[in-house]
Amino acid sequence: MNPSNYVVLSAVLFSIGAVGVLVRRNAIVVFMSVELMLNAANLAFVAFARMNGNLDGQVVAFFVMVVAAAEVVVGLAIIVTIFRTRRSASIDEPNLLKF
Amino acid sequence: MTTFPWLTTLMVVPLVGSIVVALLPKARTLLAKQIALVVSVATLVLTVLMALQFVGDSVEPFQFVESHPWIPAFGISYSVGVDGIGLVLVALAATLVPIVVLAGWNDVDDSRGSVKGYFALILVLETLMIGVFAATDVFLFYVFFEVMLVPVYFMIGRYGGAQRSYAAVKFLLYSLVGGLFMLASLIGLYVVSAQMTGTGTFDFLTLAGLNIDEGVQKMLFLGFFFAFAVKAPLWPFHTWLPDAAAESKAGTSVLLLGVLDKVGTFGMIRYCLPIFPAASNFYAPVVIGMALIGIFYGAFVALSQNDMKRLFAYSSMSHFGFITLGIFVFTSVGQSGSVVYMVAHGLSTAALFLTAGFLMSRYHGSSQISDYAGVNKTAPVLAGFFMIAALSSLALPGMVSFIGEFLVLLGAFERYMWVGALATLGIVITAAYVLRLYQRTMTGPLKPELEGMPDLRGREITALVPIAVLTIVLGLFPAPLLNVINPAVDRVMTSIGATDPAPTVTGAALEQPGLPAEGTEQ
Amino acid sequence: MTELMPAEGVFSLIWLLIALPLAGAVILLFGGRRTNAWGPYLGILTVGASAVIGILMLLGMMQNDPEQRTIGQTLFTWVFVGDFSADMAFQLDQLSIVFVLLITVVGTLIHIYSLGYMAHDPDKRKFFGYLNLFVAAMLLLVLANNYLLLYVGWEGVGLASYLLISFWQIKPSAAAAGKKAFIINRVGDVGLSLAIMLMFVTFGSVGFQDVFGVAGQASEGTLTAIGLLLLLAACGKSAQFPLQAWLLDAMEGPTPVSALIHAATMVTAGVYLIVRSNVIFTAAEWAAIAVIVVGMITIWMGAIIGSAKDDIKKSLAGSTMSQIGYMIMAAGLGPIGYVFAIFHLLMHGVFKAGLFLGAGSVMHGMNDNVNMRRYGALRPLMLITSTTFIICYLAIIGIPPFDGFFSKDDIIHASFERSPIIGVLAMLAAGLTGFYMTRMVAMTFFGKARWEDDVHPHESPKVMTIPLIILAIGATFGGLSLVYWGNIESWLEPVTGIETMELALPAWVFELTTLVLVIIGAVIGWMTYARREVPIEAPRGSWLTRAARKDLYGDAVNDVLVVQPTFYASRWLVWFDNKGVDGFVNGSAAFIGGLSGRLRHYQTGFIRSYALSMVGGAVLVVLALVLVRAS
Amino acid sequence: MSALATAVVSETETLFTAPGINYYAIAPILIIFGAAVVSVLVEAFVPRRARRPVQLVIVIGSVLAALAVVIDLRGTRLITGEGALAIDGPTLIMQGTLLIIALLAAFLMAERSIDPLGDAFAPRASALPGSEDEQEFTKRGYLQTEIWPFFLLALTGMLAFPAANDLLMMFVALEVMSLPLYLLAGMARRRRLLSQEAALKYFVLGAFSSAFFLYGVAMLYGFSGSVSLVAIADTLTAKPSEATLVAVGMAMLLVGLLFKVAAVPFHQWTPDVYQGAPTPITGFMAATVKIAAFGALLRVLYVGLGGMRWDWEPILWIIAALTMLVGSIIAITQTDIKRMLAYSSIAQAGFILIGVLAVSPAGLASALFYLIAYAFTTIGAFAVISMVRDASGEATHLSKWAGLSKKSPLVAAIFSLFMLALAGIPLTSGFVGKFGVFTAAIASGATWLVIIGVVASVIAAFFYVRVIVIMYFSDPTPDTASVVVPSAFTTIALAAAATVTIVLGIFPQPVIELVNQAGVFIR
Repeated sequence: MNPSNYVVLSAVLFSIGAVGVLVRRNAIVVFMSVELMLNAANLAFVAFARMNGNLDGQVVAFFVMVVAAAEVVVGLAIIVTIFRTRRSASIDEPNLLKF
Repeated sequence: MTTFPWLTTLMVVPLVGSIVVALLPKARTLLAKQIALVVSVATLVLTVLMALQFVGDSVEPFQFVESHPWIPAFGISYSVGVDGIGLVLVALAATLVPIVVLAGWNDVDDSRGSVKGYFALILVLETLMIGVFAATDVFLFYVFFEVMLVPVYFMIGRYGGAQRSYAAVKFLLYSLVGGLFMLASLIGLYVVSAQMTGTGTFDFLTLAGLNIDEGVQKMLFLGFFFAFAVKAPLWPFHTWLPDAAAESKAGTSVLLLGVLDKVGTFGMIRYCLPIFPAASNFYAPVVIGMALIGIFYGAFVALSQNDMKRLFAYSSMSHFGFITLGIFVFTSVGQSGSVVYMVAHGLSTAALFLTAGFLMSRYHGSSQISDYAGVNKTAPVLAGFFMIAALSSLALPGMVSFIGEFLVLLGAFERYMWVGALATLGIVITAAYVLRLYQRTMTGPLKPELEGMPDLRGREITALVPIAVLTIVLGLFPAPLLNVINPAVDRVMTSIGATDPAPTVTGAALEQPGLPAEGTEQ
Repeated sequence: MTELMPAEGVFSLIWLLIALPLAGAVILLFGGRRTNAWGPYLGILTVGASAVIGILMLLGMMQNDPEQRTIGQTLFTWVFVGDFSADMAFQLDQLSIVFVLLITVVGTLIHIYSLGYMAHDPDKRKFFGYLNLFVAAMLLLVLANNYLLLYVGWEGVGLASYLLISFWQIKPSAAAAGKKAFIINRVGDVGLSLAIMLMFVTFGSVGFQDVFGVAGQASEGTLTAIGLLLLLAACGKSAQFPLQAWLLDAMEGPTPVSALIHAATMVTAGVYLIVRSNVIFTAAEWAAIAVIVVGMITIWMGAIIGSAKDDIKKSLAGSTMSQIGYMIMAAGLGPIGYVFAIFHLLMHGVFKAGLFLGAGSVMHGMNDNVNMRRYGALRPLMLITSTTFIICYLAIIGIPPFDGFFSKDDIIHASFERSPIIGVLAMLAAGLTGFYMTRMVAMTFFGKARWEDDVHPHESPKVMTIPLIILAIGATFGGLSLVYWGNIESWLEPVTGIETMELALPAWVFELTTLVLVIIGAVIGWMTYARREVPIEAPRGSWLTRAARKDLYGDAVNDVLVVQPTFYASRWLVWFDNKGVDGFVNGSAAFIGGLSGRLRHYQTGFIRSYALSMVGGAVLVVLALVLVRAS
Repeated sequence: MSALATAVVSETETLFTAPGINYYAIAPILIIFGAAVVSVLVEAFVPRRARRPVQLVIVIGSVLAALAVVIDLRGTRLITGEGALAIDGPTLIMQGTLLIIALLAAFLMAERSIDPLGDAFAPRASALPGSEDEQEFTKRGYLQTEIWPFFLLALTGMLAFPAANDLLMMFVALEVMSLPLYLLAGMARRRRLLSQEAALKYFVLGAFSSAFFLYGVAMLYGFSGSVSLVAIADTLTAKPSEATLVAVGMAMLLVGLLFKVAAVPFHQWTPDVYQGAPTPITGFMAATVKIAAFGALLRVLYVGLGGMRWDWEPILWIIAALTMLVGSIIAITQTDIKRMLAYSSIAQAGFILIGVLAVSPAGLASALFYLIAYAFTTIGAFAVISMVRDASGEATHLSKWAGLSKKSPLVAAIFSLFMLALAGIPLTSGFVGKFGVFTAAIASGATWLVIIGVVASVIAAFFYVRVIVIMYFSDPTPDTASVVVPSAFTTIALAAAATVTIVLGIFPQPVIELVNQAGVFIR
């Protein structure tokens, strides 16, 4: 199979993630969408690594996974705190800061 | 040539004085005033001592020159020096500051800003005013030009009238608009100098010596000129002035209109013309048009003002029209006239604002003309000074303002007959609004509310007398001014490649005895 | 051109002529209340000293040859820029010495007179200060050796006039009159300024000697322009049509002022200017014609106004306009007229000062009432005043041997020389002079007493009457002596040039005709105002009378043509400045503020909206880059 | 090879990768990172009472040590870590500045005298706002010391960010810098709802932008087969044809970086986060993130994408103009001082972008100078904000600043100085900064951008000046806040910021020389 299809797939996944961020209200889902975007990038890295014939992309993918994990920790911490305060995980609810 | 750093000393003395005043305890207001007075008088004395050593017909373009590298990375140096034009304006500033200090002795109280703050600001301003006229590095000039805004901004905003913060912000922003466009041009000039000479410089003489491409000149000129036109102010960039003048204390207005605004016209003659000769020639018709409009516009608007300070502001606008006209007709008569006019306008504005300020301080600080009538009856000395100020403003022959105005008109007439003729009509309207003001405030039956208004006191008279004396003495004997101004103006004329038109009738030998050296034989 | 003689001997004191009264003015005006007690005497002393110096100079000058009577004194170079230069320098010649004497002598008399007239005024000191200032400025005007310095004196007298007209400035009408005088004079000054500029541009100098020396080389157009501009200046200062409107209002000033400034000296400065610039007018024919026309119009305007006014001072002011009209007209006649213009000026200076001071003396006895309809039958009560007044009256209407006869008749002769029309008009106006002056004398001193109730007419103190007597003596013998003993024609000839008259008819024909006309006018005046009852309320009168009472609508015309449009323009510009120019400034600030208010609402506070704008931005950046790359 | 690349690269190191790692060259990063690790351990093992002093010693000690190493490294130009890190002039200047600013920020964070309840941070971030727990913690005087490891970790990322010479390193540094900051933003002691909201917004949007950045990296990797900036640049020169991939990659990379520098239209997080975060953190992040992000942006643009200058210039040109204008315009109607300064920081980013767009050594130097000037002024301004308080905490509403000059002339004067510096009035650092970027831009022909910058400066001046109007020209009201006398920590930070602002305005020559000598990025 042509690896460039994976690139296309990654683009689709990235777009889904981006749209997810835009349309979903639940902070967790939004957060998952962001993760989806990161993983779309990972997919692209791996596909490109294959196409370019070097391993750099795969190495990058590992780094990204680690970073994503760290991001999860931080993100969840923040979301949980907000949830505990507001009793809601809606991303639209914290709206005191504007204009 | 002495090596004593005169100009730096002139700047440092008021600056140190200002710091001392600012550091005084808040309660020591009297001491603050006394120090301010002593320092400003000392500066004046130093200025006079310096002026006495000025060589009128020196071959050097600038005297009392000092130069130290400041930001060599950008070719910036701390370079000061004065030619005749700079010298008279430095002297004007140094003269007016002690007068303003004395006149403003009781102008401020602790209610809003601190008393010492006001006087400290005046002294800082003096440093900057001297600096701006003495700078021979264009960047240094710009720095003084911009920084000057800050003390004035505080002087208006903290110590002014009801609309003070509107006026102060308008003043600052309007000036900043001009200043920043000038900054852009200034940088452009630097870049051009870097391209032409290899190393960028802000040195005035080097820049004036460059033969900048005409198209580039036209662009760069605009930035400089806009800043100066706002500062001067030229129509239609003038609307900050009435507000600023109306909301300021009299002393602030004196320094603002009397000295600061001169930076605009000074900048035109010192920077616009020599650095951008081709562009100056190109834009001269437009500028002259603006100046002409300004002359009449200011005068007409002044005619129906009911606020004395606004009236003075519009009248200044009219006067600045004359000054600008004189500069841009490119005749030595016109340009020397402009410089004399700058001095004269400084003196007449000071006299007008201070007398009006004394008047207002006697009646709730109101500047409404309709609040006064018949003041001459109860305060004849005040009315007398008001009359002198008014006459000086309408350029009565025998006063220094006449020499300035006449030379400007003559210079204009020489170059463009109809422009000169048209501008001359301005003197009628000037007389109209000035005398109308005098008539409405000083003459007629005394208003009952003004009954018992005290006349001027010793301190106030002391502040006004030097102005009146200078106005008349320089009007009858302007040689001290002309001797130093003429060579500087000649240099400007040379730099723009302009020559005076010759008389149409040849053979008109100058046969009068006692002519200056360049006259022909008897 | 005559060579300038160095100022030696008494002539080295030329500057002192001016400096003395100037010093007096400075001391009086800046000395404050300290000088109240002795100030007026100082004022008299300084002017008197100037008069003495002037007389000495006249004597000294008479000892010189006619070619050596032009004396120059240069103090220092006053204004010098580039090619332009004007000295602080004086030129004393036959013409200026005449003026110096007129100014200082009449000035001294009027100073003395004022001592009585202003005795009870609290601001007497200031009054004398202003008078001194006037004398100094007027002397500067006639002594200057270049036009720029002349301009200083020119405006200086204007200033003094302004200050003195509005001397009683507590009266709004006085303050307004002073302002009006100054502003209208400024219009004339524009003419003088421009004339000076044009001279400099043309000749490269503004000195008398330089300009006159090469005036002939300039084109006639230029000279005409200079001439017309000088005429404009003269119109302003001498209250000639169309700048005549201020003079009648100027009568708001104290009467000695009217006598000195608005009759004898300052208003004649225009004549001086034209005669001084005779070289230019001689070479510019059309300018000279304009001078004649202006003069003629003013002769008639002044006479008509003078015939209709009931205010004694205003009537005299009309007369002044008219008489100066004669002088101006004479100055327009060319070399033939210059001498007569100056001659009449001198004579007029004497008798008109006498008339004004006489009028002041009458007013002094009539509680300062100026309405002639409330006078009448004053002659027995004011013998000295009425006698001197009548002498001066005879002088002005031109009855021989009083001085006006000589000077006015000469002018009429000269005008016939120029053109019969001018001559006839000038002659008829002389008849009108006879009418209105007779009317004045009749209404004041004869007929029935029409006094107000609490008025107790009385003769004025000696300090006032003595100057009157002196002036009357001058009016009686001045003309005779200058014609038969002093020969003013040959005296002035080196300055003005001369041209002998060749009239078609013998001179006595004109003299007789003029005399007859004057007498007819006088008789009509007498019959109307002495024999008949003069109503206390002015009758409605003919349209001409009504117009004349309104100064022939001079103010109305100015108002409609100049004042109203000016203020309309001013108010419109104020509106435009606020709404237009400043409106634009504030509007752009408001626009940015409004923009800010709108833009900040895009900052909704919703994360997803922020994300959307990021995505949008990203898409745009991608698209832009792709497009840029693709292209 | 583009003209720029020729100009920029004068050494033959292009093809040479250092074998192994030069540990001394990256010691500043390592020191801070090590300190961060120790700091985490301190949290775990040191008794609560002793934690604060210990942490402070670690923080201050490590920052000073790192600073000393940076100074010692001056003049170094090398690439280490298998091409991952470039230690060159610009890097060292930015690291040095970052460390000094971090030190000042640490002082602000350590301040305990201002708030009667303790420092600026919630005693337990996990406690519910307003809950009994929280009140109890407050009463006991608990202090949050976890801020210190976060602080050090963020600093680690910042130090590495401008040094990163490949995109992977850059991404990691970005995340290391950002993640702790997300948390720090949410730790305010007062107004916790705002603080938490700020954290959430910062985190979600930050992560979102990171995803863009990463995807951009992926595209560029796909194009060039490497994540090294040098390799990307070389590939660009070698095969400039593959339009879409490069364009998309470059665009997304730029989105990620422009988000961090707060350029329009990726700026919207800034006001919310700046306003909600604890003031010392706002000051820290406003100053340092801008430096680090611009460092990375500069390196990416100059080194990696220098060959594509003609492609990205017009876009950045528009973005710079928009950034200046939008930031300035919106700021003029702000009523909250922190929010206003946030918009101001957006506008300032636009001005720095002018210097970036000069794409010349002068542009780089001027941007560096501007960053230094801006960083000190900004941290000083936030230091003042932290001192102006009323009963409910910081008085950030502008109406409460009315007549402040009466209550505290000195503080008002200093704050005015910062405002004038930000407005770019001569004799302040801000003016020299603006002068520098404008000069570089005009020399590169970007005159119109400068003119837009001039217009924006005027608009911006309005709101800076407005603060002075409020402080000086209005009379105090009963609502007017008072100025709390801080401890030596804040005093030192404030004094340092004010001094630098003035000195850089009057005698900028040494620093200008420094940034000029920093030369260009190593390749």
